[in-house]
Amino acid sequence: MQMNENKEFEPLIVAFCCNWCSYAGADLSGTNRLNYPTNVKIIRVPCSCRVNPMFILRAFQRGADGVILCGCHPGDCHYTSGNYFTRRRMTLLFSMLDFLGIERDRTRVEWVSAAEGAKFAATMNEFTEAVKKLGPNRRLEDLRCRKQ
Amino acid sequence: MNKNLKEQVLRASGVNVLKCMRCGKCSGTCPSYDEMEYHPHQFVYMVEKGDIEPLLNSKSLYKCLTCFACVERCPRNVEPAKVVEAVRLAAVRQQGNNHMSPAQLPEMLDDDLPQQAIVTAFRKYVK
Amino acid sequence: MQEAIINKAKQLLADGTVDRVIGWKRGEFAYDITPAVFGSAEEIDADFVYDDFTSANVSKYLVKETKKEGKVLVFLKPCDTYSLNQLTKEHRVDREKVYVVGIPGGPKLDIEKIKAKGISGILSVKNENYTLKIETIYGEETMPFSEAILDKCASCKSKKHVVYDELIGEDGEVLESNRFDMVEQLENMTAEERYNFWREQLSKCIRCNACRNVCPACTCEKCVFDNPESGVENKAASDSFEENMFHIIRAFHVAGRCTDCGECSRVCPQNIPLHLLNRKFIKDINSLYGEYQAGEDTTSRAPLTDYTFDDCEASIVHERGVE
Amino acid sequence: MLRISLDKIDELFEAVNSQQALYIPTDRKDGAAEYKKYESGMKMSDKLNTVRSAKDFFFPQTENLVEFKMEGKKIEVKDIREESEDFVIFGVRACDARSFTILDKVYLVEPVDSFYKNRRDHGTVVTMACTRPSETCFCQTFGIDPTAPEGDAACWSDGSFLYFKANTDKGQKFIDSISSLLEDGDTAELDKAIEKTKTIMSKLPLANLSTENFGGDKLNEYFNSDKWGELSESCLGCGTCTFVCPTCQCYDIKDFNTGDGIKRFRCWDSCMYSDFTKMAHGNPRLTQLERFRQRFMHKLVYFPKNNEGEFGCVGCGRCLSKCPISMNIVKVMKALEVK
Amino acid sequence: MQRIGVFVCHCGTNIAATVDVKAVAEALGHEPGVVISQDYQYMCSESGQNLVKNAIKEHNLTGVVICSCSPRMHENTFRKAAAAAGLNPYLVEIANIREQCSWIHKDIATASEKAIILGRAAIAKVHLNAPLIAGESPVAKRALVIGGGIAGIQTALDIAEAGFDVDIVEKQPTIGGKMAQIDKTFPTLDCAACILTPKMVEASQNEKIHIHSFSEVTDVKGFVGNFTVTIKKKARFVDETKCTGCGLCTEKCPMKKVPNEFNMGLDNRTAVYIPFAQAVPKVATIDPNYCMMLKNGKCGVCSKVCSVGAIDYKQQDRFIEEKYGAIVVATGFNPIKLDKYDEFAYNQSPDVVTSLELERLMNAAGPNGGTLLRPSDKTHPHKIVFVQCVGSRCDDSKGKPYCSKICCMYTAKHAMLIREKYPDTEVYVFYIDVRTPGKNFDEFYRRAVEQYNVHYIKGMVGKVTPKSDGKLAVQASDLLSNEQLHIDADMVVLAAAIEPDKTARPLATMLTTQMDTNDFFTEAHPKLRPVESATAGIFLSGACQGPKDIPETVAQASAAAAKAIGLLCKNSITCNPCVAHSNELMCNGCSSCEKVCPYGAITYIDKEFRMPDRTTAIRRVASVNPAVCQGCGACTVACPSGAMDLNGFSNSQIMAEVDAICK
Repeated sequence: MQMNENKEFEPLIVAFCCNWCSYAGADLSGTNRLNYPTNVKIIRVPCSCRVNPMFILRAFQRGADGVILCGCHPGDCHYTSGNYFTRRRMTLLFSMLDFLGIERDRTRVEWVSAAEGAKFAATMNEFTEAVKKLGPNRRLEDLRCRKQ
Repeated sequence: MNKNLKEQVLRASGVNVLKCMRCGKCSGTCPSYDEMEYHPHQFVYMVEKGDIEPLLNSKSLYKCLTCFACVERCPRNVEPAKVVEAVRLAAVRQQGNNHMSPAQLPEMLDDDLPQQAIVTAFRKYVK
Repeated sequence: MQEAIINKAKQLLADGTVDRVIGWKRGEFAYDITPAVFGSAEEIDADFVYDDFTSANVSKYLVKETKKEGKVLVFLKPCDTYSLNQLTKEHRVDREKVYVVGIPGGPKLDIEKIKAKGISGILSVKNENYTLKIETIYGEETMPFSEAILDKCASCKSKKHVVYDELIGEDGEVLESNRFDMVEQLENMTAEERYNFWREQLSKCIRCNACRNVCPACTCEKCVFDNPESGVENKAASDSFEENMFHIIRAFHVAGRCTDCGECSRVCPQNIPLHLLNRKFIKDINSLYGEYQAGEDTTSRAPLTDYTFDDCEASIVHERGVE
Repeated sequence: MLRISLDKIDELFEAVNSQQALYIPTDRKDGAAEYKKYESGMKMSDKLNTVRSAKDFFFPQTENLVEFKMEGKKIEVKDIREESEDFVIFGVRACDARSFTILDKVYLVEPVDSFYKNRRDHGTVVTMACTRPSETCFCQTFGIDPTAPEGDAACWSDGSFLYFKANTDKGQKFIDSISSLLEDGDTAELDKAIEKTKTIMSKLPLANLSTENFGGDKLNEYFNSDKWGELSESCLGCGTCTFVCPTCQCYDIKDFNTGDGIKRFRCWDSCMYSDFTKMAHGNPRLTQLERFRQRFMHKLVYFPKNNEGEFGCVGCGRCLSKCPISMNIVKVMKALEVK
Repeated sequence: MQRIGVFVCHCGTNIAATVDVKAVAEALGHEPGVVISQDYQYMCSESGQNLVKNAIKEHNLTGVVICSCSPRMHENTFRKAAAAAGLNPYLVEIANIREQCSWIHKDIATASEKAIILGRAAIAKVHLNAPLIAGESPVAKRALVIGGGIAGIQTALDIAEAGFDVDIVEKQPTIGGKMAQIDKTFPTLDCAACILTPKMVEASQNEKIHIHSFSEVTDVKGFVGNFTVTIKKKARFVDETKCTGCGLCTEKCPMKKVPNEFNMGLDNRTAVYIPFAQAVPKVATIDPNYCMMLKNGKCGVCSKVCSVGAIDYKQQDRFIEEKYGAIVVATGFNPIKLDKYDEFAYNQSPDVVTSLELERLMNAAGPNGGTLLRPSDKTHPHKIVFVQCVGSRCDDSKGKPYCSKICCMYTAKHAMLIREKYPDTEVYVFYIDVRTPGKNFDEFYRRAVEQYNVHYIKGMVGKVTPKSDGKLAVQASDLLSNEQLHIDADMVVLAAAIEPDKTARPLATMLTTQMDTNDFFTEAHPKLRPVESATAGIFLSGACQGPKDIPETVAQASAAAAKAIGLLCKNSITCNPCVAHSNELMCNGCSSCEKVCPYGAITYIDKEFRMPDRTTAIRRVASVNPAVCQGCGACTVACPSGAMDLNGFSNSQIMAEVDAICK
């Protein structure tokens, strides 16, 4: 989270991208020079199913305002079934976060293929805007990590 | 070329004319083909070009039976009949203030008239 | 009932079917009952108890007990049998070493609910026709049995024993329970109301780990919260985030494995309704992936290690319930 | 004796709170009592005791000790200690009041724990005599009189008035600060109430529990007792007893990396935990039996041995009511007693 | 203490134009553990790599972070460079500041700030990187070819030629596939059988090639170099080793009304049959759906006439298991079913045929002995209408979205052959486009028009109606003359779209290879790796990857063979060291991880452990086979105790990255 006095709130977005589809999709949006905000920082994982709910909570703890998880489209997983597990895990996790009153728009799963550079950029633009609207993450932050 | 008219037809029909691959199967299948000056595939192509005036003024518009054979058989799901219908609608709208208002209708209605006929008639008698 | 159970235990010890018996041992007062392992008829005669306060789910002790030599007899209430099945399924308990006698379950009593009525100095509690006669230092008090029932028993999901070698009494049925009512109530609140609700609850947590340590699904050799390598280890919540995280991760780790035995809430010294977190997962799993009751059998695939091609997307969370 | 009508207790709280931070036990929504910072309108709980003990005021569950600020390769050590504000804890029971004496023996002897001392120096403990002890109470076992509580100042209620008496200078200062609200009154009603409480005390189920045979002398007998196995066998290894205990004083020191620095903090630890006092070589007490034994040996044998016979328990009864499996120090004492 | 080197690439101006590379290098130089931080014009160049190598040696680096283009681009380059300088290649991390930074951002200040953060994350990760050593696993020196059409045969021949054993699994009783059914081939018009059957014979006689006809793959386990495949040899009720293919049984079989699938059902065969004269293996097969002996135990004629006693009514399906180093998929294609296209009256008139049926009708071994006769009344057709693109190039709901590629050419061939043989026959071809990219293809098509006078009409047939006089009323549009044509044809030939064989989808699941939405196998790279699947060790041959004509199929078959041979030549292959591993001390043996592993890489072992109470106890713990594990990480999340972790993407590494990003 960066907030300068005169500037509008700039959310920090952590994006977990699977190596085979979404990370390549992110690369493609770069290759095609499709802009998305600098707020988004990508972490490469072999498969979306590598993303442990702990990583997502960790990001929020450390000051992320939104976390998005991108993987291959269902059926296209490089490891055949990884994203199916991801889908269940994240559905349940997000539902639990919602249950605890954490804003729904702070988390998202999006399937982005290696060919969908445009979708990647569009998704990131849209997600950043959505998180921007929510304002800084207060409900799931660790005060000890808040920047002065 | 009337861009607004093209937009109107495209919107009213919901058809993406760019999907057409010009195979002509619609015209190959059309039972009213010989009655028509412009054939189903031409409707699609001319709408794509924005060449709608000639269609509006052509009797072909009313030769289409809306049997939907072309829709059924088009390999690309272009749905030419919907284009024809949309052009027809454009023609109806162009009648301007001449057409009958719904308020005029009830007194003209015959109780035995099937509803389908009323709707068709409404369209026909206003042109 | 206690007599039948004691006789059964003594008989199975005597005929050599089992070497040890897991049951409940009476305490100082009417209610402070301790799970215990009995090795002889004498010990059983001296201390074995089964009454309205023997609510502890003893199935988890089998993890430890089946690592020892010999066969162990365990008395399981219907809800406890689900836990045993789940433990068997996850290879935590060697079923061969267990002799299960199914016994009728609750409703059991919650001493906290009696004390909450302002009744203190409790010397004895008797159930007379569903009225509790409570003898105290300050005189005798009465209260309806129904008002002192443990929460977990009030929303009992099943009177059916899903695993047993022998039954004492009749087997019951799976019940239509109202166990998701509170979850639903929360779902129908606004996000802010939910947030405030949970903040109030979870801020009470003193991280005593009672919920985790009593939980029959929490049998990890080393819990991630005790393991500095895990990156989430912590001993006490230094921040509201850590209060939340512990309970989110704990609930997630038992998601699809929790048999909803209710022990977590029963033992919480701060009365945090922890079972609601587990039930939220159960409710979601039921509605999104089909009815699933962990512990119902020992073979079915757990919902989180399974999938179908047309599972709903995570965005369903955005589409349901109250924002 | 100085007293105030119970009707005017709100005025009393307001007056105290206007001078320094005031904490009183109050009922939560779920009915349990806990200490909270006083706010206008807050009612004092009539529960016997709070779930968490009053030790939190001097020895909180977590507290930061020092910070390391990192910028690139530079590390700066920051002493974050600051003078505590003055505060009053009102309504502490005799058992909890005695627990401070026990904690003092740990934290105020050399080397003095400056964090603890800081809070202790600035905190005034106002105790409240018990009138309605519970079956789980056994403070008498440790020579505590709940009708004559320790603390900087003590107060008694006879149902209509609160009576005050100072035990220390700090307590006197507290009474002076509210003297305008107090009036002198006779204690006839109060004496009757105290007598009544004393009668109840003698009839409590644990009234006869004795420490006579405990202490440092029979260390080996107790340590080697064959009862430990049976006693500890159903222990879950959770920290409930430790964390509700007013006298448990063990802590762990941990580092939290905030990303641009380290916060070194201490937090309560429990000897019941498998990673308690873990060292480079591993854990000194590998089984739950050993860990369980440690807790009770410490309270009943080691602590009195090192502290002139002062036991590490005040008989508040919290562990009796909160242990998930209802195993507790009373059961241990009864089972273990070596004559 | 870590000694990390950071190298920031300008990539010419690709990075340097939007990221202040000097400032990034400067900022990252101050990070803990970093001992050297440099920027350079082109890090991936020879001199750029030397910079890294020298720094590794000079500063005795323990980790390297390259801030450059995507790791998908040059991770390997830099890993190799590190290895060359004596640093474990897995101690290199890439911060992607080109594709994911400089190319998408415009403002130098914010882009540079982000580049620094990405660099920090890579540094945080590399702090925790462990040197990994790639394991090796042996390669089974045997290949499996699934499908025995021209693609499978060619692949098998090429692999056998290189000296490796190769098994062909063919689900039909004979190899040969679709090409065996074709009459003539374009654009040369030579006879398909004449060029195919020698290859079939060659395959059957090559001692390195083992043909499993009438067989199916039922299970595939393992991984590149080490596949274990279960093959079901379906019961053909004839002992292959005894049968001489004399054909006496087929002559005597009393059940003569079985639709002959080789001739597209246009004539009949017997219940015991040999698909065609040149079948390989030339062995009879009994069709249990029709054989009276097998159905109700009454007959047994074939058994009586068989002089070698090859008939075995009690034969059962057999399963064999074999190890393979490489698998080539050559499952081919089929024409689509035309039930959906009612307008062409395919189901209403026998005289409306598909092109493949026409091949059989015109083939000398076909139902009419090579004379083209109408199937309905066996008369000579005088007017034949060809319809192109039936089911091809359709909207998804209407058929196949792709061009089937071969129809234009074979239709020209058919038209030409008919006009050649029966000059009195009028041939009309209704086309949308005529697509003839290929050597001598357009010339061939022009010959049909110019030399053979085939009527090519741009337009589509809208409707075919069988008439009472046996004619077919064809209604079509002629787009160029803008009229609707009505032709009374004797026959209508439909160029049906082709689709992958139905067995391909379940096979893809077994092989863990990817397919596109049309069930064509997806190649590892559409341009640069067109004959490999994304799954290592699985190669693609022929029409299973996309519509192809014969020369293209053969070319791809040989290419797939070359790839397979390249693999089989190795004695062992290097495994990906980024695999999961289980910490046995923490593992509960609960089986969660095993259930989510797509490769079956996790097994459980009972192991003796020293328990806290100083006794020993046997505990069930997970064990990962590093050669089988592909490193997806599904198990790491399924594991509640965190015993399962992934090399190269460990929990602590990912969390360190998160921390660094959120700093």
